[in-house]
Amino acid sequence: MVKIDDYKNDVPAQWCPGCPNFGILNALKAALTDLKKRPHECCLVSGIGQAAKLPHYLKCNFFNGLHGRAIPAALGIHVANPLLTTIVVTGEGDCYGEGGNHFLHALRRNPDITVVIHNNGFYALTKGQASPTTRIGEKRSLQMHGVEIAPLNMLAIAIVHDCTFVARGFAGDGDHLKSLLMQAIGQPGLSVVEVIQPCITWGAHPVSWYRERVYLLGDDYDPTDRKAALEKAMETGEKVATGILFSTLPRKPFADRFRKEITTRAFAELKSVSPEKLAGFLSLHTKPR
Amino acid sequence: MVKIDDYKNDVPAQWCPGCPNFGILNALKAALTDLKKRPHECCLVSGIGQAAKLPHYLKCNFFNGLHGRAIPAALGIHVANPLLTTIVVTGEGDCYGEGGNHFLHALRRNPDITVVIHNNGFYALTKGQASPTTRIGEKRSLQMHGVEIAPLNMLAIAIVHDCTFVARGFAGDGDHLKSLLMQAIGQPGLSVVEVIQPCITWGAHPVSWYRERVYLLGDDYDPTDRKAALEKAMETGEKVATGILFSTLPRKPFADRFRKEITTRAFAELKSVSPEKLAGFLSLHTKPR
Amino acid sequence: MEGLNVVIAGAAGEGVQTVGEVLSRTIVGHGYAVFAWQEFESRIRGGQNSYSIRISEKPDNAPAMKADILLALNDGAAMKYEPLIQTDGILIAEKKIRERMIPIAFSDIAQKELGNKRYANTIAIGALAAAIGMNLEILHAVLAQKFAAKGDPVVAANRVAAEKGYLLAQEGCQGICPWRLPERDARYQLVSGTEALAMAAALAGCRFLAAYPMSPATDIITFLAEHETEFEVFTEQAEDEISAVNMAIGASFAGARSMTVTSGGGFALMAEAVSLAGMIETPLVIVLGQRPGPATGLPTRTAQGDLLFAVHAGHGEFSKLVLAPADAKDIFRQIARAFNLADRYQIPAIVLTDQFLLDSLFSEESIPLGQYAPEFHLADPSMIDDYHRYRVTETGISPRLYPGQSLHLVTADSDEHDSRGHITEDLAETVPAMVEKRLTKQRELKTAIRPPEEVDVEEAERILVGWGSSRPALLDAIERLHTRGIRAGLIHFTEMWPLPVYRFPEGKEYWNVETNATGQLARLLRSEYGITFAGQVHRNDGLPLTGPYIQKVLPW
Amino acid sequence: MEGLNVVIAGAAGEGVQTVGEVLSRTIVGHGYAVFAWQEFESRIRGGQNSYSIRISEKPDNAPAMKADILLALNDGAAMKYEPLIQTDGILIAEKKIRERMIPIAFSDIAQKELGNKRYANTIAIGALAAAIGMNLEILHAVLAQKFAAKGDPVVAANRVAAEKGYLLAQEGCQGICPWRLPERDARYQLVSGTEALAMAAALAGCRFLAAYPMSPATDIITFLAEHETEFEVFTEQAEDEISAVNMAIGASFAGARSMTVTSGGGFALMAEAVSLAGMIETPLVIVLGQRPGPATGLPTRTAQGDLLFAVHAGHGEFSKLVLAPADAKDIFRQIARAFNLADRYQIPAIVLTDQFLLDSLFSEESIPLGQYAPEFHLADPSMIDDYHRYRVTETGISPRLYPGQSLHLVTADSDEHDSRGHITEDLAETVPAMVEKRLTKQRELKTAIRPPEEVDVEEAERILVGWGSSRPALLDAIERLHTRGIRAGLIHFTEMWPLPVYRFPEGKEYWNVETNATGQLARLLRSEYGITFAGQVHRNDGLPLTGPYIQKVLPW
Ligand SMILES: Cc1ncc(C[n+]2csc(CCOP(=O)(O)OP(=O)(O)O)c2C)c(N)n1
Ligand SMILES: Cc1ncc(C[n+]2csc(CCOP(=O)(O)OP(=O)(O)O)c2C)c(N)n1
Ligand code: SF4
Ligand code: SF4
Ligand SMILES: [Mg+2]
Ligand SMILES: [Mg+2]
Repeated sequence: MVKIDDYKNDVPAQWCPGCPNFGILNALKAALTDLKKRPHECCLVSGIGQAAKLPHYLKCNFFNGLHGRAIPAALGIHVANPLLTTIVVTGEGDCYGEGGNHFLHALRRNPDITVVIHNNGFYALTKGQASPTTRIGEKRSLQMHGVEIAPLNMLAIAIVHDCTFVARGFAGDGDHLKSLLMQAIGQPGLSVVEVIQPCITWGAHPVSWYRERVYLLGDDYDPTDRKAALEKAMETGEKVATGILFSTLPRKPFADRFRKEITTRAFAELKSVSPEKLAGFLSLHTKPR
Repeated sequence: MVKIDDYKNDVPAQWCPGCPNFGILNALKAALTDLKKRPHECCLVSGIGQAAKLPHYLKCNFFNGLHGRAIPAALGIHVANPLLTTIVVTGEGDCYGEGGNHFLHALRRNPDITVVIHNNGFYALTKGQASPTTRIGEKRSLQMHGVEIAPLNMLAIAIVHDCTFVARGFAGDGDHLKSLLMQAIGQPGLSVVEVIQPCITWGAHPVSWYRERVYLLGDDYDPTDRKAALEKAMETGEKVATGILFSTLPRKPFADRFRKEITTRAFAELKSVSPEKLAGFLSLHTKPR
Repeated sequence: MEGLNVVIAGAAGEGVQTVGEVLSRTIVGHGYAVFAWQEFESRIRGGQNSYSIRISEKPDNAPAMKADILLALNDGAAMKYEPLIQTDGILIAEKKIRERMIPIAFSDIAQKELGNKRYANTIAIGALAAAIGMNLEILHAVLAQKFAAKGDPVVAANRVAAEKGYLLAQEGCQGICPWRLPERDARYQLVSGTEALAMAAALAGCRFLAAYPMSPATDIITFLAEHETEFEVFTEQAEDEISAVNMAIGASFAGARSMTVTSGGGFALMAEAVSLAGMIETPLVIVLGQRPGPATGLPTRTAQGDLLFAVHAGHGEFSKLVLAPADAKDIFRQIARAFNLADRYQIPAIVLTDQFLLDSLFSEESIPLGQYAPEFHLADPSMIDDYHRYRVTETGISPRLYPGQSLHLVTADSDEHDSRGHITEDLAETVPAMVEKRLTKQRELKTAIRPPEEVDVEEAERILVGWGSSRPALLDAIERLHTRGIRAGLIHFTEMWPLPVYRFPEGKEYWNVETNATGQLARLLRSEYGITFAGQVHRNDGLPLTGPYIQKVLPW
Repeated sequence: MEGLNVVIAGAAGEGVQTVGEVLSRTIVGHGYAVFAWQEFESRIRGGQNSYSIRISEKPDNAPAMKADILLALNDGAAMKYEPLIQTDGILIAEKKIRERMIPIAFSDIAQKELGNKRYANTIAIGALAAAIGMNLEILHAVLAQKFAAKGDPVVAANRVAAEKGYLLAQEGCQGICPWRLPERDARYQLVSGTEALAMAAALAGCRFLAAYPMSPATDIITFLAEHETEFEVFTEQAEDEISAVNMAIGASFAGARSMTVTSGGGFALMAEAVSLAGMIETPLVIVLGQRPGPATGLPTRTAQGDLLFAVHAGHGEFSKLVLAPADAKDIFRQIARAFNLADRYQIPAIVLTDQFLLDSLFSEESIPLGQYAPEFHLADPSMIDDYHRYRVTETGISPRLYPGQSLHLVTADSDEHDSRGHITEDLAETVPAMVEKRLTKQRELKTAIRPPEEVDVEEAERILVGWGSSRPALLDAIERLHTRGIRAGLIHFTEMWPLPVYRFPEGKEYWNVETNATGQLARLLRSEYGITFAGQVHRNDGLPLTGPYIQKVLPW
């Protein structure tokens, strides 16, 4: 039996008191607990940012790497040891800014990992510069005249590329977020969960402001309809939908062929290559390339 | 009067004889000529690859920079001297692989430049490895078992982000390509023209094979309808549409506010800042940051 | 009054920096010089940070790590920083935790008497003013100016708060506050390293700055973005550092003096582009604000750990300039040099600075802004008929034009190229000629590099050898050694690469002093001048070198 | 028969490489040793490239730039490379352009007599076989094996074509072909640098290779992808080099021996991740296939221009290993060392090679594969109860486990961290301890580094000092100098960083020889050993050093 306290550690959080990141942390712990995952079976992977500090605040394996590079590191970890439940925890600056190219190409690869993006709409750790999701016109520490370039819509991009699970959560609704995370982690292939994470220090609005603007997708909404999902993801205006925006039938995950044809073991457990295997190549092996 | 020969230079092309890149080169020369642009008014910007060698083969200003980095260089050139007609010439590996993040963020900025992507479906200069547009299953020099990850749909991404001009051309149809390029260059804001460029050396099919599979969008097609455009861009199957997939009303281009509020001149022509301007800051200037 | 040291300590978000800067301005308003340096954690709220102010009659910009007066904005801060308090020093804090202190319940008083905890800090400032013996009116003036934007009620409330703190402290001061701050009519210029760097760039003609936020460099682009109108400088936050540096190179190719600013990790991502700038002979200025690495390291701390990386950054071989300013005033000179030399030799220039220098506040008698006018080296298109952008010349320097400037076509190619900028495979002639050309510029550049600064070298037996921002600490150390009768001198480098033509005096004992763990300057000097070092002082805990620290580590 | 040199020249796409490799195999089939090196342009069709084969009884893997026999596949090639032909040498080409040549219209004959130009090259091979005096049957066997996959008709046609060429050449040979290739029963192992590197990695236990295509490194990942089944190695083409190296670091963290391969430009993009591997103490092997820079430079040429960049790559200070194999056989040893030492010290290891070494074909008496077995250094989780991934130890080496291996939780943090891998701001103790820890490993590693190879050093007055792939050329140079009675020796480095504990013999004159323009090794050695150089031979035209080239440049 796995208890939520199995994930408890004594590392003091560097987040501001009351930061909604705590809500995401708790939802993630709860999700892992209810999925009966044990700490040593999970590996959290992050870059740099407030969001990316999360792995320090629960008991588990983690790789807190370079700013923007969580996804490639996670791919390497996942391929080398597929038995691990690999979860990327990242901010929208980390994942859509510095790391934008890796997110894009992760959609191509469809690795069986989950990517959780804390979206607070700017760079919080570096004191409030605009991020790839800041709205046009919003004033930021480095954009005193208001942001002049359009935000990215990465969820729409994910849907365009048939990402198997695309959801939006709200840090202020832990139970709903927990269920999203459980489904995301459970779903084979790449799962993307963007979480609206109000920043109470640099943000223009209190958590309540966001609470008034998020709504849950109803049962009438069909997440398997890609066209509808795309429209939903591209919706502009006051209200923001939360829930599963899109989910589709699993397709071949990253490294599938290799795992089927070559080996299913963790790479660390493979035996060494015997010199005999090479001998053949050395005798007159000059196959032109 | 501008003549196409004004763009002629005597640099021997390193391309294979008969490479469709020559078709793109000629279409571009013709477009610039008909637009009455003179060589010194244009600046071509490229990265590294077969496509990226194009700027060497016509008379004009050019910046043949690093692999994948044509777009940032072009942004700097364009902002520093807006009087130049800045055109990026790149391959899909250059622009969607190494340079994917820059393409993504160029969509946010909407600079008044044109990006022409020679899409031959793999890395030709490095001898045929898969690229971000290679179809699943296609065998490539580094993917002997067939490509296992899905291609990117960058035109769809461009449409999702309201790119002002999104078109697809065919290197085998020079007249049509020329007209696309003329409109792309003429349109304010970011214009993206992806060109189907069969590679006759590493490609699986002759030019004719592609010719049979491309079709022109008819008059019934409305490129201002974003939903339809998105569907068109996401069309799968044998036939590939060429023409203007999407075009929308110009929105504020990159650096618009700066150009309106601060200066319209080329930066090289601005006068030096007078020391007096700074004096004020130095006397007791300790504004907290 | 000599060398009074005040330290303000508190958590992130409690206003340590604001208190410190208000005080600094007030002190300068009294006619004194201030040097202030900061150390803080990489978090937005909590932790414990400090802001150290050194007060003197003449500018003395060396950091000290001691407090005659410690103002603690919370109890934890009082605990953590109490060790800094000198004998005869005092603590100002909310609770009584020691003898020789002035306990004042800032928050409660603010809440009770001004109806808002917000005014706690102003009460604290008032208290400090009393302890130092300031003229309250000057403080009021600074506060009024600072809060003017917030409207009269706020200004008035702050006035009351300051008075409150002042009066309360006056009582507590009885017998433990010997300090006075009689007004002098000197008026020093007060400038932070960051402000100096940003202004110097504007003065040097920088028109384009693209950067990706990274401590400690972010404030530079922020300052220029804030003042884009005065300086006519375009700033852009890039999606990543690779984009930032390639944008800057593009803008420079198009004729704009361009720069990017970052820290070690971001600079690492720019290494390929440094090589590009070298290959296409396009001027580029990169400001590298050092912080302790490797990797993310200690994002808000200081170090001199990237010297060898900066000097050798970029694949292949090409000309490059590396400068490392010593203090705020030197920043003006070195930034001007960076832009002018990068322009003249058409090369990348890297300016190595660090968190300590950028985040510190310096007092200067006066900064001769007139001396730092830009020198432009673009060619005159009308003087050229057959234009070859990369024409081989004796100095290796070719005529540089920008696209659209004239009918001459301007090219750039990252491949090896001929004099017109077209790809070449002519290994017999063109290739070696171009390689030679680019390296000839390095030999030319070397002749423009200034020798290191020598202090008391002739008389000295033992010479400290350091570089960059540790100069004030090194000078401080030398003085302390002198007072102990040790014949010490200093050789200090601010022009790091190429190294100047220079001979180290014979028969001296050299000691290497750096804010890193491996002695990077020492390795560079060994290979260039063949000198050896008798020993070293290497600080690697993320804090700046100080005179006392150097003296303590030295075995003599 | 001694040192027969054959050069095949032609345009890209004409099959120069195929002809060269068929010939090499046939020659080895006769019991001789072959060394073949290539130089080619960065284009897919056209240009002029060459493939030089050196034939000898015992392996002699030094490149030569001369032809006893030049086979030109087109007229331009004949023109461009004719200067290589020695007196008494001959040309085999389509058109008669000189005395002492065998003109054969390969294409026309192929078209007319075999109905397809495709067989032109085989006719040319046959002609060469006759000129060298080969046993036609051995050639037939090689051809048959090569074309087996294409089916019997093709095999048969090639047999006919080879015979045709053979007979035609026999006529033309009258009096100008003194060469014979009597069969010997020696059988040498034939391996290219690329194949050696890929196989060595597999043997060393490499399980994960992510890379982004870049000449000259691409063929390494291609070879391993091709043989993923035999070697159980996972290969992935990344979207860029930053992704490639971070994937490799992730896989290594998860317990897989991992590597990435690239060239200078791609390596520059990896510099930040090199620093990361240093910080999180995760083994990583990066193969840097050098080509001339800066920037894109000469993509298909060779150089030793990235030594100082590799040694200093990455911001901050951390332990790092840099090796530079001398030849194909040495690649096996150095790749094994790279993986084993990276694993033992938990550091990044950079293997510096270059286009010349990777694209050349070497003959070896025998390669002792058994000697290169991997040594793994993962800790045993069952022996640990309270696990601290970054526990401070005497050697600086902490117990490394991988996530999921046991109940012990494994962490990595790019920030400065404590022994459990959590972010720390404890500047007083944890930070300096961790900095020390990471650098202690460098001191430990230094003791594992082997001294440079010394050749004839005792007797020598003048000593050439070089590194990496130029060893065969340097040995060749030494021999030539000896025959001229010059007392020359060689000191050759293949373990570049940290530099070994070593003393350069006194009273010798040292000459620096490198394939670059600035003498990068020399600078490294000056700072480490304080030696000075009397002069240098620096080649920077994109071609490899050769014995004759070195001898020609040396003033004595
Ligand atoms: C290469 C590099 N560039 C820049 C930085 C500085 N940096 C640290 S976090 C961050 C932004 C984080 O934003 P986001 O991912 O949205 O996280 P948040 O703090 O908002 O949760 C930046 C720019 C860095 N650490 N490394
Ligand atoms: C940093 C870097 N990585 C890799 C390369 C090698 N490289 C040169 S061109 C190229 C791919 C080009 O593909 P694409 O853009 O599709 O152009 P194409 O040759 O197909 O026209 C690569 C990987 C490089 N030059 N620089
Ligand atoms: S700055 Fe914002 S995001 Fe960061 S911890 Fe504080 S509240 Fe949370
Ligand atoms: S390889 Fe392909 S793309 Fe490149 S020049 Fe030849 S035909 Fe054109
Ligand atoms: Mg954010
Ligand atoms: Mg391509």
